Amino acid sequence: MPESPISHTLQVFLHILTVLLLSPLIPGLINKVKAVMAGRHGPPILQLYYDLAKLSRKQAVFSRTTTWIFLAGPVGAVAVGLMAAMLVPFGHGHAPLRFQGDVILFAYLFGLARFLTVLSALDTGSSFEGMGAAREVTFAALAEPALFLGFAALAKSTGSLSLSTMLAHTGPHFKFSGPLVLVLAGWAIVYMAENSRIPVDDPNTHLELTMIHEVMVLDHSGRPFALVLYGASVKLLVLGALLVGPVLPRNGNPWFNWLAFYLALGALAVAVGIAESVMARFRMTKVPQFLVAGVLATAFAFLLMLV
Amino acid sequence: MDAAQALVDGAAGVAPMILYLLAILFAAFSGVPGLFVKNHGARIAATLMVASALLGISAAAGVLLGGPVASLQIHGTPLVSWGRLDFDPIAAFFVVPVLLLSAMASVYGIGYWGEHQEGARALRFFLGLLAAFLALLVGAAHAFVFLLAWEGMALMAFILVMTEDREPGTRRAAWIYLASTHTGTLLLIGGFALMMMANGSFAFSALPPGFAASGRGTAMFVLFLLGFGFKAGMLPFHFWLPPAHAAAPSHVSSVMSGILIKMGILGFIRLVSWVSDPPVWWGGTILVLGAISGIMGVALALGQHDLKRLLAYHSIENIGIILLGLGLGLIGKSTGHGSLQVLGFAGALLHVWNHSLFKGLLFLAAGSVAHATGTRDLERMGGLGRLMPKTAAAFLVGAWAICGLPPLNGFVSEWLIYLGAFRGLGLSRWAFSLITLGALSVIGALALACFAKAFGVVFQGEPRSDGAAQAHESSSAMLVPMGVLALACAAIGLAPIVISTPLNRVVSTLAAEGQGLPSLGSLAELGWLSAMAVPLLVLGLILWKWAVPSPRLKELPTWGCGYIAPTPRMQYTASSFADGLVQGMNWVLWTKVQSGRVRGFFPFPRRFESHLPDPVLDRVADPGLRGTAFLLSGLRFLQAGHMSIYLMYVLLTLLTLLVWMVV
Amino acid sequence: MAWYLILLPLLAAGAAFSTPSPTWRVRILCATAILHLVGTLAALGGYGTLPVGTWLGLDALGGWVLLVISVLFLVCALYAPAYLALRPDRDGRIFTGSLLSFLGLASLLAQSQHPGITWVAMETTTLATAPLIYFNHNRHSLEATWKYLLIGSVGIALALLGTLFIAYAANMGGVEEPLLYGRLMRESALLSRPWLRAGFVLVLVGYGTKMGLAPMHTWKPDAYGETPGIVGALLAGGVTSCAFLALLRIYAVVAAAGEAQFARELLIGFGLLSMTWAMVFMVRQLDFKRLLAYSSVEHMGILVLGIGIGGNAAKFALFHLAANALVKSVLFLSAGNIHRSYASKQLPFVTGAIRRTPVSGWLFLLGFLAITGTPPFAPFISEFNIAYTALTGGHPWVGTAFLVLLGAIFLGMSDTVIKVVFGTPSAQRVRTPYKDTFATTAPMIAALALALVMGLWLPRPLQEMLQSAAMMVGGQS
Amino acid sequence: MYHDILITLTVLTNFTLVATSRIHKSIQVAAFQGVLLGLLPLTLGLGFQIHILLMAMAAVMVKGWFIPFLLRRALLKVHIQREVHPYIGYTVSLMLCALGTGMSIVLAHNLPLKPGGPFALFVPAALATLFTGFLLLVSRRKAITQVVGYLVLENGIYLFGLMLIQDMPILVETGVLLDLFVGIFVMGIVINHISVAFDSMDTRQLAELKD
Repeated sequence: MPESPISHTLQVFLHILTVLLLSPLIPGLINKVKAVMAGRHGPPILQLYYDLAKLSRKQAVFSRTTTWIFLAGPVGAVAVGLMAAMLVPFGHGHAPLRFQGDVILFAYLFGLARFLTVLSALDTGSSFEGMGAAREVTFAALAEPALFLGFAALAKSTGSLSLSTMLAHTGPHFKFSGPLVLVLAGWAIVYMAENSRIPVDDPNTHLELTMIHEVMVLDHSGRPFALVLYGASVKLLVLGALLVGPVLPRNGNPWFNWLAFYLALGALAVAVGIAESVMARFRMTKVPQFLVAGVLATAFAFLLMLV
Repeated sequence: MDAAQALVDGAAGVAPMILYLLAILFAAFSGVPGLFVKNHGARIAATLMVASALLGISAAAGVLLGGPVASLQIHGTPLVSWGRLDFDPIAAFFVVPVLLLSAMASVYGIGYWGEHQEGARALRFFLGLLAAFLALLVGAAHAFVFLLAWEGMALMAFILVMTEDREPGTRRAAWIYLASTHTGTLLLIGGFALMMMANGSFAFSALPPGFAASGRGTAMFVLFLLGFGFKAGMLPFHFWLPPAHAAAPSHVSSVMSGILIKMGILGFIRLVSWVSDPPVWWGGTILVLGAISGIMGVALALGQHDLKRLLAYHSIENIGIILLGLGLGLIGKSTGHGSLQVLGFAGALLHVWNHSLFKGLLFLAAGSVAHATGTRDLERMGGLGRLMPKTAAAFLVGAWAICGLPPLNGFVSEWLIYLGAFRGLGLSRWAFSLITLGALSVIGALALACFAKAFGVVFQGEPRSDGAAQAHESSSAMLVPMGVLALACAAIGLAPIVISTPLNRVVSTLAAEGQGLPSLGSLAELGWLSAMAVPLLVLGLILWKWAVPSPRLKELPTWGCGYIAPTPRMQYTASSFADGLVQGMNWVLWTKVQSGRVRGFFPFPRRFESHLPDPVLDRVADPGLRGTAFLLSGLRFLQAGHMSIYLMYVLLTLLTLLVWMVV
Repeated sequence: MAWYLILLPLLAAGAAFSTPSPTWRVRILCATAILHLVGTLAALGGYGTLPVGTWLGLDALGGWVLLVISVLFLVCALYAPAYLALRPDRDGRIFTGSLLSFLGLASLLAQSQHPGITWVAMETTTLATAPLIYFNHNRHSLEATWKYLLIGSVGIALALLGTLFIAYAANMGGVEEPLLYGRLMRESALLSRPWLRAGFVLVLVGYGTKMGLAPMHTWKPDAYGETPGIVGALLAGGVTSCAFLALLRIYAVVAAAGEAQFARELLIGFGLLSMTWAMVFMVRQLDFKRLLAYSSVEHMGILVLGIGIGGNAAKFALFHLAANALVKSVLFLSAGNIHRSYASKQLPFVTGAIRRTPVSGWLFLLGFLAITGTPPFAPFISEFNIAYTALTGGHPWVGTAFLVLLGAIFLGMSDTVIKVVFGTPSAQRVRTPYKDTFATTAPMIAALALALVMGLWLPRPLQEMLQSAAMMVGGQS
Repeated sequence: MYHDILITLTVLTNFTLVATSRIHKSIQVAAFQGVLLGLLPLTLGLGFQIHILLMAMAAVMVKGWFIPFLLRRALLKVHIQREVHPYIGYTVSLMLCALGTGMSIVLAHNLPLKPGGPFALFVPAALATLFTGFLLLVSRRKAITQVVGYLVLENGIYLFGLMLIQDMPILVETGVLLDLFVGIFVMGIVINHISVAFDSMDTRQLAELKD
C-alpha cells in the first residue's frame, strides 16, 4: 500500500516508542490478571515501571568471582531485544527494518541473547545458576526447531523470507487456516518457554531450584537487574507481536491496525495470565515433552500445507 | 622435472602463478634454516611462513577479484603423463585460509613449542612442508599432482601428530589416522581411474555429459564420496579425527582442523566443477550425510570432557554444515535452480573460510589453556577468565562465531545456507530444504549449549584444580595470532559485503556449461547484516556505560543460596551441564556411566564417571579390525615350519595346475 | 663386454676368496661393483655387446634386469665394508666370494639367450647364495639354509624339466639347436602346444619357487629372517629378479606362440594368491625381518600380476622390478642396522628405533611408505598404473582386489612398522655398541634418493629400453 | 625291448623305495635305480656315440656309486637304521605311489610323442619317478631319506632327458649332470653340518623357524 513518507516516519516513530515504553506494561497486566483470578488485589499494573525506576537508582553488588562477562548478559538481552523489535511488524504492515532473510537474523538474535545470559550466569560460579543455565540451553534446543518450522510454513505460504511479509501479508487463503492454527499453537508453546512462564517456568519464585530463567539472574542487582527485567518484558512484547501478527486484521487504515495490535497484545497478556493461574508448573522431566508437542504442531502445519 | 614451461592465457596470469609458486617454496623451506641454526629457528620459520602467506594471499586476491587464471604445465613423470597446476578461482579461494592459518600456527609455535623442547626442529620442518603440500594441493589440476600433494599432506600430518610419540595414545591416534587416510587414497585412485576412463586424461576437465548418470559415473561418485569423506571427517568416516586432533600439538591441530579436513571439501568442489549434469541423488546423499554429521558431531561434542576432543567433534559438525550447503547447491545444479545453487555453494564456501578462521582460533586458545594449566580435562579447569583474560576473550570470539551468532562471521555463512533452504521450500525438492532447516536449527541450538558449557567451565567460576589456579597468560607470540584470527572473524561478520565478489567468482566456475547464475548480491542483501550489526554494537555500548556502576563496589562472594561453605568443587561441572541433552540423545550416543547409588541419610562417598565413546571407532572400526586380525592369525598354521608340508605345497600346486591344464 | 661382465666378478671372487687381508677383500668388492656398473652402462650403450643372435647377448629385457642388479649390488657392496667391520667374528672370505660370484652368475643369466644357460645360471646362483644364508653359523641359519636349498633345488629341478619339455616341444616341431629364445619366438608356430603348455606350467612352478610366489615361497621368511640385512637385500632384489627374468623369457615364448591367454590366467592367479598369503602373514607380524620377507612375497605377486594383466601393466611390472629392488634394499639394510642395535628383531623388544638409531629409523619408515606405494616414490608409479590398467583394461575385479589387498597389507604392515620406529626404546633391552654412521647409512640414502628420482623422472633411453623390454615380454621379438 | 625292461624295473624300484623302511636299503635301491638309468641310453640303439657312452658312465658312477657313498658316510655319523614314524605310512605311501603312476600315465596320454621313437614308456615312467621322489620328500622325516627322495626326483628328470639326448645333447647333459651333482653335493655338505649341529637327522628339529 503506497503511503506518504510523513506517515511512514510517523509509523516508525510509533513502533520504536511502543517497544521502548509499552513493553513493561505486559508483565504488569499479566500479574494483575493472575491476582484477580486468585481473588487478590494484586500489584498495580505499572508495578514494573516503579521497580525499574528504583533499581536504576540502587547500587549494584558484584560477586568477586565475576568478570566483565557478568554484565554482558543483561546488556545483551536488552540490546538484542530492541534490535529484534525493529524486524517485527507491529500495528502497521511493515517493520522499520526489513530484508530477505531477516527472519533468520531475528531467531539468531535471541540465540545471542540466550548465549550471553547463560554465560553471565555461569560467570558467578554458583551451582544453582549453572543448573539454570543448563536447563535454559537444553530446552532452547527443543524450542528452536519449533520456531523455525513455523517460519518454514509461513515462508512456504507467502514465498517470502522477510518477517514483515510473512506476518503481515499472509494472504486471505492462509489466514485462519488449519496450518496457521497449528503454527500458532506451536509458537504459543515456544512463547511460554522463551519467556519462562508457567507451565514451563515460574517467574515469581526465586528460590525454587526447579526454575530456569529466574535462577540465572540470582546475583544481578541494581541497574544490571533492571536491564534483566526490562529485557524480559521487551522479549514478551516482541515475541507477542510475532504470535499475534498473522491473525491481525489488516485494512487500509493504519491507525485501525495499531488499535487492533494493542488489543491483541492485551488479549495475549490476559490469556497468559489466565493460563498461568489455571495451570501448574510441569515437572522438569515433562517440559521436554511439552516442547516436543510444539515441534510436532509446527511440523504438521508444514505438512498440512503440502496436501 | 625435465622442463617446466608455463602455458598461460594472457601474460597477466603469470604474476599470480609466480607468486603462488613462491609462496609454496617459502612455506616448504620455512623449517629448513631452523635445522642448522642454534637459536631463533622458530622465528625464522614464522617469518618465512608469514611472507609466504602474504605472497599467496596477494596472488589469490588478484584472481578472486577478477584477474586472469594461470595454468602451469609440468613434465611430470614421463612414464605416466603430464602434470598440471591451475591457479583458478577455486585454488585461489582455498589457498587463502591454507596459508593464513599455517602462518598463524607457525607464529604461535614460537611461544607454544620451546626452542629446545624435544622435536622442535622436526615440528617446524614438517609444519612448513605440510603447508607447502596443502598449498600445492589446492592448485593441483591433474590426478598425479593431486595424489602427490594429497599423500604428502597426509604423511606430513601423520608425522606431526606423532610429535609426542612417547605417549602410547599418540601412537595409536597417529596409526588410526594413517590407516584411514591411506584407505581414502586408495579409494581416490579408483575414482580417478574411472574419471580417466570417462574423459581420457588424468588432467582435470569437465566430464562428458551423461557420464554422471551412468554406472561408471555412479561408481566414481561413490568412490570420491568415500575418499573425500574420509579426509573431511564426514560421518561415519570421521573416527580418525578426534583422536588425531587431540593428540597433535595444538597449533598442528588448528591447521589440521582448520584446513586439512577442508581438502576433502576441496575435492567435492572440484568434483562439482567437473560434472555438468549431476543426478539429484548426489546432492541428496551429500546433504543427508551432512545433516547426520552435523547433528551427531555436535551431540558427541556435548559429551566430551577433553577440550580438544570437544573442538574436534565440532569440526565434524561444521563439516556437516558445509556439506548441507554443498548438497543444496548440487541439488540446485541438477534441478537447474540458479538461486539454490548460488546460495548453497556460496554458503558452503564461505563457511570453509569461516570455520578455518574460528576453529583455528579456538584450537590456538585451547592450546594456550592446555599450556597454562597442564591439562585438557574440562573438569579440572575453571576461573581462567581472570587469570588469562586475553586468551579468554579470544576463545569467546571463537565460540561466539562458531555458534553462528550475529554479528560474527559464523552467522553470515549459516545465513546464506538458511536462505538457500528457505528458497528451496518453494521448489520441487522441498524435502531436502526442510531437512536442512531442521538440521541447522538443531545444530545451532546444540552448538550454543556446547560452547556455553566449554567457555563457562573453562574460563568462568572458580578454578577446580591447582593447575588451573596457577595458570598464567600466554606469551604475546601466542596471543598475536589469536588476535589476528579474531579480527578476521569480526571483519567478515561486520562487513560481509567484501567477500561477495570472491564468492561470486568461485561460484560462477561451478556453473554448468552456458548456465548464467544470478549474482550473490541479488539473492542475499549482505549489506543489511552490517546495517544491523553496527547499531546493535552501539546500543550495547550505551547500555554498558549505563549499567557499569561508578565507582565499582566492594566485592562479595557469590550468593550460595543460603549454603554456608561452598567450594569450587561444588560448581556445576561440564558433565552435569550437558547431562540433560546427552541423556536426551542417549539412544544414539550410548554414554558409559559408572556410578554408585546414593541412599540413606548419611551416605558413604560415591564416585561418578561418565564417558562417551565414539560410536564408530570404539564400537565398529576397532572391534572389526581386531576381529579380522584375530581370524587372520588363525591361519598361521599354514606355515608351521615343517619342510614336508612346504614341499607338499609345491607338489599340490604342480598337480593342480597339470590337472587344470589337462581338463 | 659380455664376458667382461661375467668373468670380472668371478675372477674377483676368486681373488677375494684367496686374499688373506680383509681390507683388500672389501676393496676388491667395491671396485668390482663399480667396474661392473660401468661395464653394464657401456654394454647398454651398445659398446662391445655380442649380437643377440648368439648364446650370450644383451637385449632390452636382460639389459634392464642387469642394470637393476648391478645398481643394487653396488649399493650393497658400498654397505658391506662397514658391515663386515662390525662382524670381525665371521670369516669374510666366503662371504665376499659368494657375493661376487653371485654377481657374475647373475650377469650370465641376464645375458643368456638360451634356456639351458639360463637354467644353469639360475642353479649356480642358488649355490652361490646358499653360504650367504649360512653366514651366522647357528642352528637357525642352518635350518634356513637347509630349507632354502632343498625347496630351491626341487624348484630348480622342476624348472629343468620344464625347460626340457619346451625343448621337446621345439624338437617335435623340428626346430633345431641352438634353441635360442629368438629362434623359439620366431618359429613359435612350429612348437607343439601341449608340451609348451606343460613346460610353462613346470617352469612357472619351478622358477616361481625361486621367486617366492605363494605357495612355493615358504623358504623365504626363514631365509630372509636369518640372514644379515645385506644378504636379504641382495636376495630380495637380485635373486628374485633373476628368477623373474628366467620366467619372463619362457613366458615370452609362450606369448609368441599365441598361448598368452592361458599363461596370463595362471600369472594373475599366482599374483593374487601371493598378495593374499603375504597379507595374512603380515598382519600382527612381530618379527620385522619376516615382515619384509612377506612384503617381498607380496611384490613378487605384484610383478606376475602386472605381467598377467599385460599391456601397459607389463611395462610397469618391469618398472616395479627396479623400484622394488631399490626400496627393498633400503628396508633390509635399515632393518639390519636396527637389528644390530637392539640385538633383536622381535617387536616387544624393538621400539623407538627413531631415537636409538635415528637415521636407520627414519629410513625404515620412509622405505615402508615408499614400498606401500606413497608418491612420489617409484613404487607408487608402478602400483598405480598396474591398478589403473587392471581397472580399465578389462580386469575390473582383479584391479579392485589388487587395491583392497594393497590397503589391507598397508594396515598390517604399518602397525608393526610404527611400533618399531616410534615410541621410547624399552629400558630393559641391552644396548649394543652399534651406532648409525655415515658408512652404514649413506648407501641406503642413495638408494632411496634413486627410488625418489625414478618416481619423478626416468631418462629417455631407459624409457625406450623399458618399452622394448615390455614388447619383448609381450611376445614380439 | 631292453629299454622297456629297464624302465619297468625302474618303476618297480619306485614302489620298493616308498615301501622300504630301512635307510640303508633305500639308499641301495636308489643306487640300483641309478645304475638302471645309467645303462638305459646304451639300449636305445643310438649307436655308440662317444658322448652318450660318457654320459652313461658318468650317470652310473655318480648315481650308482658316488652319491650312495656320500649318503652312507653321512649315515655312519648318526646312528640310525630305519625311518621310524614317517609322516605318511608305508601302505598309504604305496597306494599314493600307485595313484601317482596312474596319473602319470593319464597325463602322458595328453602329451603327443614324436612318431616312431622308442620312447612310448618314457614319459609316464619319468613322471611317475618324479612323483615318487616328491612323495619321499614329503612323507619322510630323516634328512637323508629326503635327499634320497631328491635323488629319485632327479632320476625322473634324467629319464625324460634321455628322450632328447640325441637331438640336443649339450642341454641335457649339462643340465642333468650339473643339477644332480651339485644339488646332491651341496646337500651332502649341509647334511654333515646338520648332523654336527643337531646330532640327528630328524627334520622335526628343523622346524623352529615358523609363524
